[in-house]
Amino acid sequence: TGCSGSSGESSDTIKIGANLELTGNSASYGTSAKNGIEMAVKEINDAGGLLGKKIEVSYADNRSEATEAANAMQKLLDDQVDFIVGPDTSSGALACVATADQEKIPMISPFGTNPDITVDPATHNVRPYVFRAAFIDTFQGKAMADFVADTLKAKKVAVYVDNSSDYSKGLQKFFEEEFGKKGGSIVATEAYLQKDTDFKAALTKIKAANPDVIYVPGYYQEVGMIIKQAREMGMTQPIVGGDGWDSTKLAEIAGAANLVDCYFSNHYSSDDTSEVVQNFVSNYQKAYGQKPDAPAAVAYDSMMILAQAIKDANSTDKDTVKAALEKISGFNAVSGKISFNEFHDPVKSAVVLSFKDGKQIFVTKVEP
Amino acid sequence: MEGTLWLQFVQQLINGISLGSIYALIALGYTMVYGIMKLINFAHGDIYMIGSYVGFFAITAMGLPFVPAILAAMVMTGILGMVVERLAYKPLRHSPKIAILTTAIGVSLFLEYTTMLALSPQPRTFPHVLDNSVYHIGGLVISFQQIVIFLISVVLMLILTYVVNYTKMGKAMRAVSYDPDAAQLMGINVDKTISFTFCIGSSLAGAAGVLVGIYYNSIEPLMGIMPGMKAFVAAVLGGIGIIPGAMTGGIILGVVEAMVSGFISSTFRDAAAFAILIIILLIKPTGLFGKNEREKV
Amino acid sequence: MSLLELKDINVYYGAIHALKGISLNVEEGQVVSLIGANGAGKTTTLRTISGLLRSKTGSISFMGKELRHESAESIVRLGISHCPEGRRVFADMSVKENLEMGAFTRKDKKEISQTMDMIYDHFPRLKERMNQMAGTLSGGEQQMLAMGRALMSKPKLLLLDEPSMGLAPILVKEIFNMVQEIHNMGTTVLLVEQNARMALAISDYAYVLETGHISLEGEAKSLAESEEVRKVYLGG
Amino acid sequence: MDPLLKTNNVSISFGGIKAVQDFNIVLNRGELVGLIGPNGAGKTTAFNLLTGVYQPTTGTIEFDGVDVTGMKPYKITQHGIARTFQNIRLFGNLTVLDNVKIACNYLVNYSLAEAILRVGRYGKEEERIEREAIELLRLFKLDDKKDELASNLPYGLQRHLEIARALAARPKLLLLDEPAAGMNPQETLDLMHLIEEIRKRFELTILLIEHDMSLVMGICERLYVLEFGKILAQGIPQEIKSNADVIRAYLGEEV
Amino acid sequence: MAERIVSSFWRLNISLICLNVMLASSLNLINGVTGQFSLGHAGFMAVGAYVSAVCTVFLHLPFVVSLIGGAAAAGLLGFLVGVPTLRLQGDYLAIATLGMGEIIRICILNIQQVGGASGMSGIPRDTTFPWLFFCMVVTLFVLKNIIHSKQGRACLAVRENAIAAEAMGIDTTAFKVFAFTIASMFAGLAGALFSHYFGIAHPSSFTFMRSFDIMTMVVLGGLGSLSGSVIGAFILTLIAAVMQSYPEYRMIVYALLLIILMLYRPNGILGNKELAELMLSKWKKGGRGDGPVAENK
Ligand SMILES: Nc1ncnc2c1ncn2[C@@H]1O[C@H](COP(=O)(O)OP(=O)(O)OP(=O)(O)O)[C@@H](O)[C@H]1O
Ligand SMILES: Nc1ncnc2c1ncn2[C@@H]1O[C@H](COP(=O)(O)OP(=O)(O)OP(=O)(O)O)[C@@H](O)[C@H]1O
Ligand SMILES: [Mg+2]
Ligand SMILES: [Mg+2]
Repeated sequence: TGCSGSSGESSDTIKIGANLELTGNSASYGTSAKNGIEMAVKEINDAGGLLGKKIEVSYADNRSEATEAANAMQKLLDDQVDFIVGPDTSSGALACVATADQEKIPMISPFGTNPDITVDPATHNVRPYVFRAAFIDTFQGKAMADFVADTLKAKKVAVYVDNSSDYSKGLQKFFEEEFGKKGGSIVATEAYLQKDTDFKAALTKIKAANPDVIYVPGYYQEVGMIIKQAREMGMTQPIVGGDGWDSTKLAEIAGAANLVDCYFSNHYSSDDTSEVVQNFVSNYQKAYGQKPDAPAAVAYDSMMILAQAIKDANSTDKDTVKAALEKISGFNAVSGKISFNEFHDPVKSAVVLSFKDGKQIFVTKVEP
Repeated sequence: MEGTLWLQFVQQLINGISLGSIYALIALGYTMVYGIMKLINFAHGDIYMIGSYVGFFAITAMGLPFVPAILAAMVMTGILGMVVERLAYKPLRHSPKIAILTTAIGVSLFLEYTTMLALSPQPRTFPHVLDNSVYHIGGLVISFQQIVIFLISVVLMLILTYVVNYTKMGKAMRAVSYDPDAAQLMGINVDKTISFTFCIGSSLAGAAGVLVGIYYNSIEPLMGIMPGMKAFVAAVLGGIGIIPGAMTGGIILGVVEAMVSGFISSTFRDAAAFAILIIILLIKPTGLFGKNEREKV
Repeated sequence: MSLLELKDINVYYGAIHALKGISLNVEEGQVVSLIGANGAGKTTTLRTISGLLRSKTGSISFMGKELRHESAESIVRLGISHCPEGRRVFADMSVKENLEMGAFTRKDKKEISQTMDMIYDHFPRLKERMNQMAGTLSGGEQQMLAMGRALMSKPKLLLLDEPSMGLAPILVKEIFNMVQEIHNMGTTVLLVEQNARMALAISDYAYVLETGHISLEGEAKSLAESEEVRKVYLGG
Repeated sequence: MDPLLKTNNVSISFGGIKAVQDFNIVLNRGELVGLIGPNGAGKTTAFNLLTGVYQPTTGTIEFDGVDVTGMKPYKITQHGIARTFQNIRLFGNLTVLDNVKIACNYLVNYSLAEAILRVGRYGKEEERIEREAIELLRLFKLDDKKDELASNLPYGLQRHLEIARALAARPKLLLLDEPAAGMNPQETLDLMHLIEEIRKRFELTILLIEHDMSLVMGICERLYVLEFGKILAQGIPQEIKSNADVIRAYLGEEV
Repeated sequence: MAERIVSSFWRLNISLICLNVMLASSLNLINGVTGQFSLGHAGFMAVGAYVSAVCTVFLHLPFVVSLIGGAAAAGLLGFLVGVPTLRLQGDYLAIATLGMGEIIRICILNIQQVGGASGMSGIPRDTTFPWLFFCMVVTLFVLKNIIHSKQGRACLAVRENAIAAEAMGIDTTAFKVFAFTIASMFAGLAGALFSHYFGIAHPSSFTFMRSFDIMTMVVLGGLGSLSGSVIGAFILTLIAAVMQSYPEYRMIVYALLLIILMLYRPNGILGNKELAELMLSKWKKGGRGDGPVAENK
């Protein structure tokens, strides 16, 4: 439709569409994200809303699948939402980006890490209406490679990657690149799939390769079992990973004792003393009875960034808000101080965390 | 180098057998229901999931130890199996098989998403209820739980084989599977027999759910899909409906997966598992233990 | 009181009205034949008695007990055994197992094996093929097995649906001899047959079924002589 | 003498059971021959060997000058042998008409492209086989039931339809496996006339398995008697009737 | 313009209906008409989706050529897969085809050139509604004409009784492969349209769950009924769309509806009849056209 005039202008609510993985394989991330968004919205509305208007969220389920994500996107457009948050998975986000640009509706993918989400690979043009809140794989992979090479002083690394997740494969790629540059070598590359439960075979192979460190850029559910099984098999090397590890479940699944010498890169540390983080963690725990995980945090941030942009724009006009989003800089989010670069990707610091008695402890901070 | 390769091979064999006995554990119930009903009960994997949740709550909320928890799970899933059969499959007994299969898919989705709605999609972790010591023997690693699971699946296989082949109920089950009408004329209560079959098959799945839940220490509402599928593959591999076949199929599948992961590439693990299945079926179209029966003309 | 008494039985297959108000009696100790053309409803009658089909109306009483709402399986326990049309042996069970299935409702192992020996005496072929899968038996062999299996429950009333179908002449004679022998042992028999001549020869009483109702009945001998029956069912 | 079918020492065994041994028969063009024998003698198995359902362990089958041993069933049918089945095997959920049409499938001449685009020979050929199928059905008095599902036909008519379907394949040799099973004497008599008629009209050679002696003795010109997979006797019906071996093994004493 | 009348959401869902109609009706040729039980349709769809995407993205071929390329590749693969596997029967065939579909997907997952796990993005969005509609009509037209030809009758004969079909001069193997190839081709065409509609091709779109979905549409509509497949695709796509607003209950309601519909119409909505036949018989008899009688063993 040619008329991009905002329907929200006249109404007394701002409608946000959340396109999330509420069912299907990635449902646990989608529901965390939903919690994060709900919490952000509640905070905003309790504080009087935005521009004097309340925020209202329509949720749409994309069954963790690309087609359905496109379908959910259309559903939200049909509901006349003003802005889109989601989808979480890269594949879901990729299925929506063209529509966002076409309909000129700003969209923030909280957790989509694939570079193509914000930059059209065919034309190398930035997609004008698409943003993301998570770091892209480059930064995190690089940060961890540096940590492994410099702090852990490792020369030989085995990579155990989630073959069904482009997030994991993205981290793997950039980790390997950077680690190679640092003069390290990758002695084994193994892969698993989401929902796998038995990792012993690949671990046996990794064990035989005798690496100094094992890099497992996956999600906590599988990673927990991987760490547990690796330790049971007598593998004592440090095991490191990315923000997908961030959940209290990790310690439960892996067992606190097994988490010795495990490190991961993250957006924030839940024992970061900053007020934003502390408030977020305690409020989240109050509301949902569990500690927030990474998808919850970045979804919360996405909503907050969007709110900030609306505030900055002092309007709900889509183009104005989009322009305001581009100017976001130094925004104090749970997942760090966020600025958008020219590719609509957030520039923020990363932290490296470790565990003590199953609790995350802060190790170091990596600036971009 | 020779030595370590050999060691690796044996370790992978152990890994494979341990993984395979889990497939076998689920496949036993699968094959049993199939053997009698000729129905691929796609909800079987989800009953396994429910079993692990029942076990989880029995242990965490009610504080039951391992054995009572597993029994509780078996009872509950046994009942669930019978209820599902009664409500969703029985009315379709005289319909085309593929109709029941479709309903089974519906039941499967229903169980998955009701659980997800009720208990959230987040994974849960089992408390420590079963000894999880690990033995390191000359470079090989094996855990107590692996041994338990293997032994339980072997014992269950033996019991089931005996029940189906030598007890009156077992014979009734077989008769019903060939010709329900004729079975009725023998004085067999077809409804009861089928209910019983579902009860046994489902409670096996329930037991497997608890064991596997404890072993991997993580359960979630969609955990039944892949093992269900693999167990189904295992059952077919061995000759669907044949109890020792399910066991063998499970072990073969597990070992193939371990060997492919260990010596080829873990990326092609599942593809290799399916490829083995297809190759075996092409050589023996009714599975390893399946009788190559031809319809008499 | 008759052993079996059917009153006003109406059976439908969906829209098809297969039995239209049938009433018949089987006296204890008799052999009663049911003859009629293809599709007349003979099989349907037997299936209704044994509980595989339900009548919409009327009553079926066996030894004074109403069967119309009993399940097929409990009817077997009451002493009615049905040897179905088309053999219906359990294809993937051995001959022996099939016979054992026939005795499903019986407990006494010794008696069961006696009955089995009796059946093996009559059908030595079955004894020979004791361990062969029933599905691979020839048509005739399967028919013997089905009969044998029905007898394994030691029924008071045996329902036989075309037991001679597909059998060699020598076996047809054997089957009819056997029916008579069963009868002599005190079992009442309700026999459905295309081979009306032989059926009538061994029966006490007979009913002729025509498209869902009984068109004729009477003493078997007198029916065999009746002009109508001769023409249509005995081949002139 | 012009033999249409000739078998040389055909044998097959299943596991330990020698179902058919050294089966040697000769059928001359236009003959109507019966194949009888006790249950389990191997008659149906012999049919299965002739039609390629089973491959003989040894021996050869020569049909119409061609060695058809080891051919797939559909090839053999296309060479001119059609059959009926002891256990009726109709296409139950298809109409009576379609059952017959399917049998002449290989005689229909149009390509897939013509069928998809509905051009060329498609219309003409469809019309032709429809006409021919209905003609056949008329012969069997089934033309008024042509749109009914085959499985809804009464048993007797199903047997007729099987024969009609076999004829639609335009065979030179027709194999009938117990066509009169389950029929009463009157129906058997009618069937006898029908067989005579189709034999004349289609210039068929017929080999027929049957346990109903009124039919066998009534229309067969020659008989083969099988016992334990071997040919026990052969000859004209009169000879067979009084053959002591056949009486012992098959017919039994006259009551 | 259509865009004014129909909202974009419904436009998308109408497009999805077209795609699903193509998928369901082609699968019906295998499962319904030929009576072979295939569960690998998603795999062939994936082949079409990826091959066509490679054609447009890497080879810069025109859209039409890519469509044909995708369909042809899927058809060819269907042929190659069909020749060995179609010797299998019933559930064995089902699991083998399911395995085939998964192997295809895992292979794609491991081909980095087409994006591997990230999927392939940047595919030109050339599929417009007229294209979809046109292809759907072509699919239905071709399938209908095949079914009503001697080839179609041969397939039906294979379904009804393979032994009798063989005895009637029909090369059953050839016709099974024929049906499989044609159906794979149309699945490939649907896949090609699919990837050019969404602009991406992702392995997660072609899991066995999608094969199940397609099978469900076929069964719900009525096995062997082309109009049934259309209705099945229509209804299930619609249910999914309507339930979009209730994400939590969505899958539960979908599952329940599926079960209830199957219980209510075990032979599918249209049975094995075509819509036109049913309407005609209703009009003629003035009564309801009875579904097929339940099979009486
Ligand atoms: N399952 C069924 N569905 C529909 N109609 C049926 C069914 N079974 C039988 N019928 C019909 O019911 C009527 C009676 O059939 P039944 O089988 O009782 O006849 P019958 O006397 O035993 O014949 P036959 O001598 O062929 O065995 C026939 O018209 C038949 O077509
Ligand atoms: N597929 C098979 N597997 C094992 N044994 C078989 C098979 N087919 C037939 N037989 C055996 O071969 C013998 C011949 O069977 P066949 O069916 O040819 O007999 P028949 O002469 O047609 O008998 P009937 O007159 O009873 O039909 C039988 O003993 C049968 O058990
Ligand atoms: Mg009958
Ligand atoms: Mg025979």
